[in-house]
Amino acid sequence: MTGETLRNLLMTAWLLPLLGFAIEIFGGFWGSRKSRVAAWLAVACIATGFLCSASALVVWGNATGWRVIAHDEHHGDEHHGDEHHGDEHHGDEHHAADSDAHAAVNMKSRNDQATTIGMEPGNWVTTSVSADGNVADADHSHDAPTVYSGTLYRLATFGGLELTLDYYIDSLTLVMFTMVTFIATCIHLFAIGYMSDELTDEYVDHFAHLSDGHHVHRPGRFYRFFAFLSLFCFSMLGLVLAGNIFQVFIFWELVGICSFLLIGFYTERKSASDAANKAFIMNRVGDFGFLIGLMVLWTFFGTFKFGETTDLSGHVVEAGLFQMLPRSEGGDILLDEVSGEVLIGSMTAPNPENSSRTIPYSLLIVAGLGVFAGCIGKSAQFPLQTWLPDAMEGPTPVSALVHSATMVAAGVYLTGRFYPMFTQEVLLTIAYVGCITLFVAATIAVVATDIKKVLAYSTISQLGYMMLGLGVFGWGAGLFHLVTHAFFKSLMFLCSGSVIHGCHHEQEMPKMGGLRHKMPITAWTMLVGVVAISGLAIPGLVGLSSFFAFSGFHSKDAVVATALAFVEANPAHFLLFIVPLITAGITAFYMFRLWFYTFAGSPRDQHVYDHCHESPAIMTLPLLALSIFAAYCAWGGEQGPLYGLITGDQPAYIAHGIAGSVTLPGHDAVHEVHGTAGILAMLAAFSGTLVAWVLYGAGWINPGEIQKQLSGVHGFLINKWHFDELYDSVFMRPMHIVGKFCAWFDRTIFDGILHGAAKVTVVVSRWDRLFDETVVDGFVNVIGRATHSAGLSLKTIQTGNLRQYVMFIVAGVVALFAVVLTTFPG
Amino acid sequence: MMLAAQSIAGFLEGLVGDTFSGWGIQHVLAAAIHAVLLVHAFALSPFLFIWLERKVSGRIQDRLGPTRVGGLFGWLQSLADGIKLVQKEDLCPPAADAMLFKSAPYFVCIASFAAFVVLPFSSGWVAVTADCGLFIILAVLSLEVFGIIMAGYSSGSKWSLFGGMREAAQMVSYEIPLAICALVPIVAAGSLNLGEIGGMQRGGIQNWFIFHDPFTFVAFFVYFVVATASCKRAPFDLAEAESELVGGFHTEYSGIRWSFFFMGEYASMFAVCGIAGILFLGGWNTGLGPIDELLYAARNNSVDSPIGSYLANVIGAFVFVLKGSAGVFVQIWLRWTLPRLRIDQVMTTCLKYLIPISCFLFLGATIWPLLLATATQRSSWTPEPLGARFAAEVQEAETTEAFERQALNDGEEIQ
Amino acid sequence: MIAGLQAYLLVGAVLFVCGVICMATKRNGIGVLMGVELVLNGANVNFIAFSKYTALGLDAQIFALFVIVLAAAEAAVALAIALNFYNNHLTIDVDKANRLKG
Amino acid sequence: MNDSNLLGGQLLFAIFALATCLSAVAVVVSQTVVRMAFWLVISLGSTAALFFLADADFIGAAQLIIYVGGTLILLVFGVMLTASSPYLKIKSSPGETIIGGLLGLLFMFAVFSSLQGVEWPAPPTGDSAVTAGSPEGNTLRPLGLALLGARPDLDLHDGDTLSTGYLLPFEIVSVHLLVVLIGAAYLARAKRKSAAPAEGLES
Repeated sequence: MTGETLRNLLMTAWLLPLLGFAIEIFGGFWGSRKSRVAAWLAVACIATGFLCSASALVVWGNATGWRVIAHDEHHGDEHHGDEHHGDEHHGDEHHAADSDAHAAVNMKSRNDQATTIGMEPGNWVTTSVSADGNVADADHSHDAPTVYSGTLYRLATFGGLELTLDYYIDSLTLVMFTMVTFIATCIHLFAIGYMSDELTDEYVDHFAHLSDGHHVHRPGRFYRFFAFLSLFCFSMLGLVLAGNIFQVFIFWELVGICSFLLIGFYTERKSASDAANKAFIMNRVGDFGFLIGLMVLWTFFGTFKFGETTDLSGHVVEAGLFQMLPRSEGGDILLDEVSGEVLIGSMTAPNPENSSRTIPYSLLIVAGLGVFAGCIGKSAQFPLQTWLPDAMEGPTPVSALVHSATMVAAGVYLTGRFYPMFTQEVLLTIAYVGCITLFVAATIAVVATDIKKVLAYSTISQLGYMMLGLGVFGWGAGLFHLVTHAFFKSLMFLCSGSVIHGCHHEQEMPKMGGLRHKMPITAWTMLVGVVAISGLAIPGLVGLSSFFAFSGFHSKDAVVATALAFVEANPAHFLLFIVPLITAGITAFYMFRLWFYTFAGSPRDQHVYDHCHESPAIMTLPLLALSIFAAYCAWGGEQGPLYGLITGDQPAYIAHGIAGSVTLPGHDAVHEVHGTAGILAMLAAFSGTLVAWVLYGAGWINPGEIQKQLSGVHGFLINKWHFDELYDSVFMRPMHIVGKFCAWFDRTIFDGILHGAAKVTVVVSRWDRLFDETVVDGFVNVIGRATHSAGLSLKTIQTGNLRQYVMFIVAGVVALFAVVLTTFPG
Repeated sequence: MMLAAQSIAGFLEGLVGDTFSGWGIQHVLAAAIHAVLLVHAFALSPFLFIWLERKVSGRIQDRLGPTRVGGLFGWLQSLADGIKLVQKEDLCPPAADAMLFKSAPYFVCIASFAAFVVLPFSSGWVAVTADCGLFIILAVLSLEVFGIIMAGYSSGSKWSLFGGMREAAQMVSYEIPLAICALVPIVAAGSLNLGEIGGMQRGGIQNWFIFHDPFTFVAFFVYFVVATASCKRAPFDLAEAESELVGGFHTEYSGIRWSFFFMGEYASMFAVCGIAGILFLGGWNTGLGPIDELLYAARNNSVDSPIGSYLANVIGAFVFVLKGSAGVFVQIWLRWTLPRLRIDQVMTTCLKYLIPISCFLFLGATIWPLLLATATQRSSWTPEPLGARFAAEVQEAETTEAFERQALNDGEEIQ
Repeated sequence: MIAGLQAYLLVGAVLFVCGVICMATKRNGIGVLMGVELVLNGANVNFIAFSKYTALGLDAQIFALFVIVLAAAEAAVALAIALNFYNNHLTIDVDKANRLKG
Repeated sequence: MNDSNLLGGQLLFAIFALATCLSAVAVVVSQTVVRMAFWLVISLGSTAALFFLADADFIGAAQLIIYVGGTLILLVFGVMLTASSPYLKIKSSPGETIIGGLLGLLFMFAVFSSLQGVEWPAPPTGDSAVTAGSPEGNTLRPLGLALLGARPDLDLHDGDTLSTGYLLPFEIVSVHLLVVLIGAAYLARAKRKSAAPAEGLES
């Protein structure tokens, strides 16, 4: 029952935006351009989706007794009570807050237990729960991950390949659903205000010019924007709900399409359409790897499904991908003694046919890397990170959505979802990619002056943190950071959107300053976000620390602590801790630089300042809502309810691989270094904040002078590490050279052959024509002329004179008679 | 061909003896005598009818008509006219085709006269006995139109040409209902031989074919109308419509040739009325049963008493001529009573009304015996149903043929 | 025997030859038709003669009857053709009807 | 024909044969179409008389009513309808006439010599099969029966059920006549080709 309820609720939340899209895109096309109906419809769809998601979370919690948050019956009852009187938007977070104290007490033992369970043979597999909600393994029902999976709809069957729409519901799915729908609702509401200038029949686009120099005039596309937003939400929710990797791919591409449509929303602007193209093409590079991974998976595993397939009686008939890699007691992947390859088989559905199948370890790595390549593209990781800053060409709400809840989150989500299939080599790659990304992006963000660009680079950088966290075996840490980041990054983007809206589409920070006087709500909510992303907290004050330790502090702390634990276990990879630590400082520096630049100090451009204004309530209310979440969603940190929810169904087992080159830090190790890492990270953040205040807040040092002294570095950063140029020279130019060569080859060799053949044909046909005209035609003509002349000579007999014919007849008769008479006389 | 007046031939044969028997001279002489008689009948009847017409028209128009010539009723008026016409100059217009112009009246005359050849005046009193006598009469009468056309065309006058054209169209059209209506009593009689048809109606007025069935009754009147039209008599005299065409086809004629046309016209009037008499009105039979039987007996006893037979035939001829003359009188009566139709009305009357009506009558007459036989369960009510007659015919012919063939074979065997 | 078979055949021959000459020499289309009628009549005379003087008997008469009937039909159609010809060419001269000459 | 009627019969035959032949020649010689028609009427009428003399009464009557009364009147109609001027004469060239005449004479000679050259069978003695059982010249009934399909003089004996009558030809000829009448009416219908376009131009 629980499974069906969850499925129905999430399906409603998932499909409503699609319905909204269909109605909005057609109804809007035929309806008035000045109508806000499309927007409210979209809001209604996504808000209902949020309600459904939240309800699903509650249902799931009730079914599992809230064991991920609290372990005794008392807490479960208390949550029920809270849930009844709680506000919809904050309901589950209230539980989190209420349960924090208890959770903190119990967390350690729970984590220990989870780790222990993970090590126990036979218990590391995900436990499948049948549709009626009964946990299959009663002994471990309390702690084992609870997964509801099944098939929604069968698309097609190609031989053994069955393409289906599946669902895979665990706590991560529910958290993602709730987070995505909530943020999307806020962004939708915000967009109603932000996009209101599209509510016209003739929209003048000041950034797009026709060839004659005039601005582009076009009908407003308000309805289209919201239709695309709805489609975007639908795609993202489908991706999250997906129960097989192929379905993920489908929605993966749909997300790509939607981002293309929304980034290129101002399609008349060349920069916007270029950015859309760039985003799309860069994603295709990653998707190519994704496809390779899919092929490997299909070839060796024969299924795309995550979870097991059970029959009506609850027996497992077919194992999912996650159950197909048997592990040893130590967690290592089992090797076939004979072939030296990895065994494939299900522990829950012992199938003799499957037991003998194997996959080469290298191909397992390839499959993991391939899927991760897709995540690189989607989540803008090095080396495919360049599309994301350009994607700022889209309207700011789109940026907010893309950067927080949907697109880039999809990559991280998939990495987390697909975690059981990654070997440690892959994970190490993920860690390093994240490490490089976070540093590169952070350095560029330091010199960026466009308010949205700064945020964009910060996003890339934070995504790098997430990947790093995942890569250093911190599954919970990475996804924790994903959720918290989604809240504060969407908050900051909406704030920047509010600023841009208020400053009449002025995005350059050097022209702003002192805006906190004009738009206080925006300024202070922005400050919440900045503090959150910087990971600032006031240490030592145990009582108040909870209030001053915003969400970013907890999640980044978790990532850095995991990294430190990893580095301690594997000193060779010390960079994986040093770089994030330094970058934490840089992050604080550039974020506060942004805030000081924009809101503090005195106005640098009086014109902009004079005309700017605070945004309307429909834009600021989402800011307030989001700021609360940005601040306190991670209440309690790793002992808090959010982390508990996320890791509640953590894949009990993380692939170790077989090389053993990396030592896996246990949870204890992580916990041991947690304090150290937290202090180091906070020190870095504080120093970054201090520098920012010195340079921009207080203005003691003129940043321009530093810029001049370090002009080389500055130029290097301004040019984004010359990645675009690098790609241009590495890929584009050789491609052009190859293309030119191909063109030359085509024109000279191929065309030459063709022309030669044509000339030969012409010569042959000339000769053929000669033959035809002289011999064949001559023969025919001779016959024709002979017939004609015979006819001419005979035609004189045919006088056309009736009487002559009679005469001829008579003469003929007489002549006949004469002949007869002379021949037979007598 | 058979010269029917066997009595005269036999009489002559006895007269001349065997001297010239090989030449058949007696037949030639008998033929000549009959021809003279016929020609006189042919020539005298117009004289009588023209006088009659003049008197009747006078009476109808409230005048006296001719009174001067020949004393009482001016009965010699026609002779006087004839003498006058013979004396007139025989004119031929310069525009005319002289040969055709002069020969056209003879055509009309000859055609009318030829009709008298097969017209029986009484039982056995007929120039030529032919099985298809009615057919021959109709054929010969149809020749008359050729003379009219010839006259109209060769006169070199547009009035004449129009008259000829009209006459041609009218005659050709009216021949069809004429023939079909004549066939109605033929169906009842089962023979085309006019002598046989006349003989069948012996024994009372109820045996006349006009009272044979409803179709023959209607057919008589239709026939009379059509006959009037085919004699180009008013109201169908479009060929000589005075008010439009001066004199029509005879505009340019004068003298004796002009009179030939009228001799032909009145002769053919009598001919068609005579045919009507034979086909519908009992022919030479008086219509009084006992008298008919008496006359029949007298005729059949001709061997014993030639005089009685002769007298019976005279009475029959008188009755026949009376019936024909009555028909002619009605035609005269009609002429002076009814206005003339237009040519399109004439053609419409024929093609749209008379032909369908006559076809219907013919069809009805063929079905009538079958209906009657079915209704009364008596096949003997009519002389014989057609099918039975046909079967009997075949049976008779077969037996005769078989007998003859048998005889022939026997003879051959004997030889 | 003057009125024997050969006399009839002679009359038929004369009719036939006259008809043929008529067809050959008359330029008037109607005249040509008359020639045809003469020819057919010559044949009919022969039929009747054979009916009387040979064992052909009734068959010959029936043949003659068919000839007459078909001659009438032929005359009707030929006359219609002649009228059409006159309508198109405003003449009845068959020498003008030589459009199909070689 | 009875022997006793030889004189009358031969005399009449001579008269009508002469009329037939002379009129036929006159048809050839005449220049005017109407005169040709006139002579043709006489020729065909005389032929009908010859038929009467040859004991073919019905054929003779049919000849009169169909040929003379029908066909020839049609022809005269044609003459009138196609005459562009009164007494229209379309003369043939003298050479053609001479050649035609010579050819005719040659043809006549050929026919005549063949007539003479053939040994004609002797006429059957006694009554011919035609007139068996009926007076001379009265062939109406045998003809009618034959056209209805029965030949009492030939068939219906020796178990022969195959009719040798003329029912089918009779029906075919009847339908043929009907078709020809309709076809002729259609063909002769005035089409007025030239008038219609002129009106169109004026309007």
